[in-house]
Amino acid sequence: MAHASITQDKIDVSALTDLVAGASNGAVCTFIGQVRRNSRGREVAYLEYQAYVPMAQKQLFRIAEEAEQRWGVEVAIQHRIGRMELCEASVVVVVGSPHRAPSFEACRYCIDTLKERVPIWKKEVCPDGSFWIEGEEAIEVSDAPREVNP
Amino acid sequence: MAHASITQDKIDVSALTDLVAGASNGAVCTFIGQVRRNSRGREVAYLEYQAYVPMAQKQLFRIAEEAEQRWGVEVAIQHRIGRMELCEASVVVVVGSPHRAPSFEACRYCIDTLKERVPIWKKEVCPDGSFWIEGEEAIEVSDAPREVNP
Amino acid sequence: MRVTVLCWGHLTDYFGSEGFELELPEGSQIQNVITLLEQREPKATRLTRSCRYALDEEYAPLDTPLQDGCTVAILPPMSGG
Amino acid sequence: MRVTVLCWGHLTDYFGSEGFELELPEGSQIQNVITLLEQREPKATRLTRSCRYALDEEYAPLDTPLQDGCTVAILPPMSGG
Repeated sequence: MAHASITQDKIDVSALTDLVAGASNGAVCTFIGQVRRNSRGREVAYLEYQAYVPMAQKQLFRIAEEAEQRWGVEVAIQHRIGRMELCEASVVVVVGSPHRAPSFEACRYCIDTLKERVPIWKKEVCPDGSFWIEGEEAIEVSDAPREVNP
Repeated sequence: MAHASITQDKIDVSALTDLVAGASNGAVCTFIGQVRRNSRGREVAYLEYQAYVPMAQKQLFRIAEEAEQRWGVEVAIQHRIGRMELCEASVVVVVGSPHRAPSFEACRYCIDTLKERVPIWKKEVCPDGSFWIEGEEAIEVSDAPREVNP
Repeated sequence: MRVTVLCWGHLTDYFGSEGFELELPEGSQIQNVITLLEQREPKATRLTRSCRYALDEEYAPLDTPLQDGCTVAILPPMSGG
Repeated sequence: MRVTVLCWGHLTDYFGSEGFELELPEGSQIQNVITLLEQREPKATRLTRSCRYALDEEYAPLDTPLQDGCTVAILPPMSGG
């Protein structure tokens, strides 16, 4: 049974690992995505992640289940939203399996697919402005007043 | 500067991660090899790892450095020796890099190469006997008296 | 019928991040929501160029028919991970 | 010359795990150590079939010449990880 969740809190890598690192598994592959100081040539102060939470939960869980079935592994994924400082983890994928090759492949599949398919967006807050990151594009956050009800 | 060591103690994954997860890296890929309950159809009680320690240290360090240079990543590897119980980690490889693809590739390289080239051996202690694991072979440990000085 | 519209990323600069309701004629599709939003905010040019859409939390194409009370989500290119 | 010999894995069942010293004629190579061990313990048939060798902590082929005081390590197929 796959584990997948969206959280506001710091991700506890060790607790996530415990979910998939039982004695039937000899291999555990973990991917941590964390806040990097530099992005597209700019210095980053911090990040803010937002999500379409209920849909993101569903999509994360499906990705974890697909990986479990395709590779016969155990998967736990957690994605954090809200504000994150440098070096804090935004996402952690942990895959346990009897042998090592499937743990690497399934872990890579989960993070690659998550980026394509899970409705989560990040805003990079930099000293000289803030930017929505949308795929390959960075769109400067508008200072114009927002119409909440157009 | 790569980090690589042989230890008798429990491996602290979090401490090892801190060595390579600075704010210049957005991706951290970790591989944990841990003691599995089943091996070659047998139940395992515990494992004992032995190493040619000084040579193993050198080889581990070279592998970590090779990976750092080839992929432009930061690598920390620790291999434990002595007796290990089920679910305890025998080896941990952690790779930090700006982007995710090199972290996966370098991590996989390190664990694959370690298995080929680092002089470490494991003995599987099972309820019905003990076995030296040598590559693909398992050789039952002899009960014959040993001649220490042949 | 009434439809709830949600959006994220740079679209919240135009349409807010709280979501809002639209009144639409029976038989409307996701495409009609997009057309309406483009009329209200002509600068929101990426709505059809680069977004995907969801109906009630599942991906759906532009010609998906809508029901009263449903939720349409407009999803810019994602950047999770 | 005197040479220290170390071995691991199933070889310790034959030769112990402590290491030991051998007296060899000048000009000996790693191969001469192996031949000597095979004579002393004919059951140790994997010595040349599947082992690798190290001289002073570096991999070395069978025809590597030895020096007085060096250490020869006989390395069965490894199983780290």
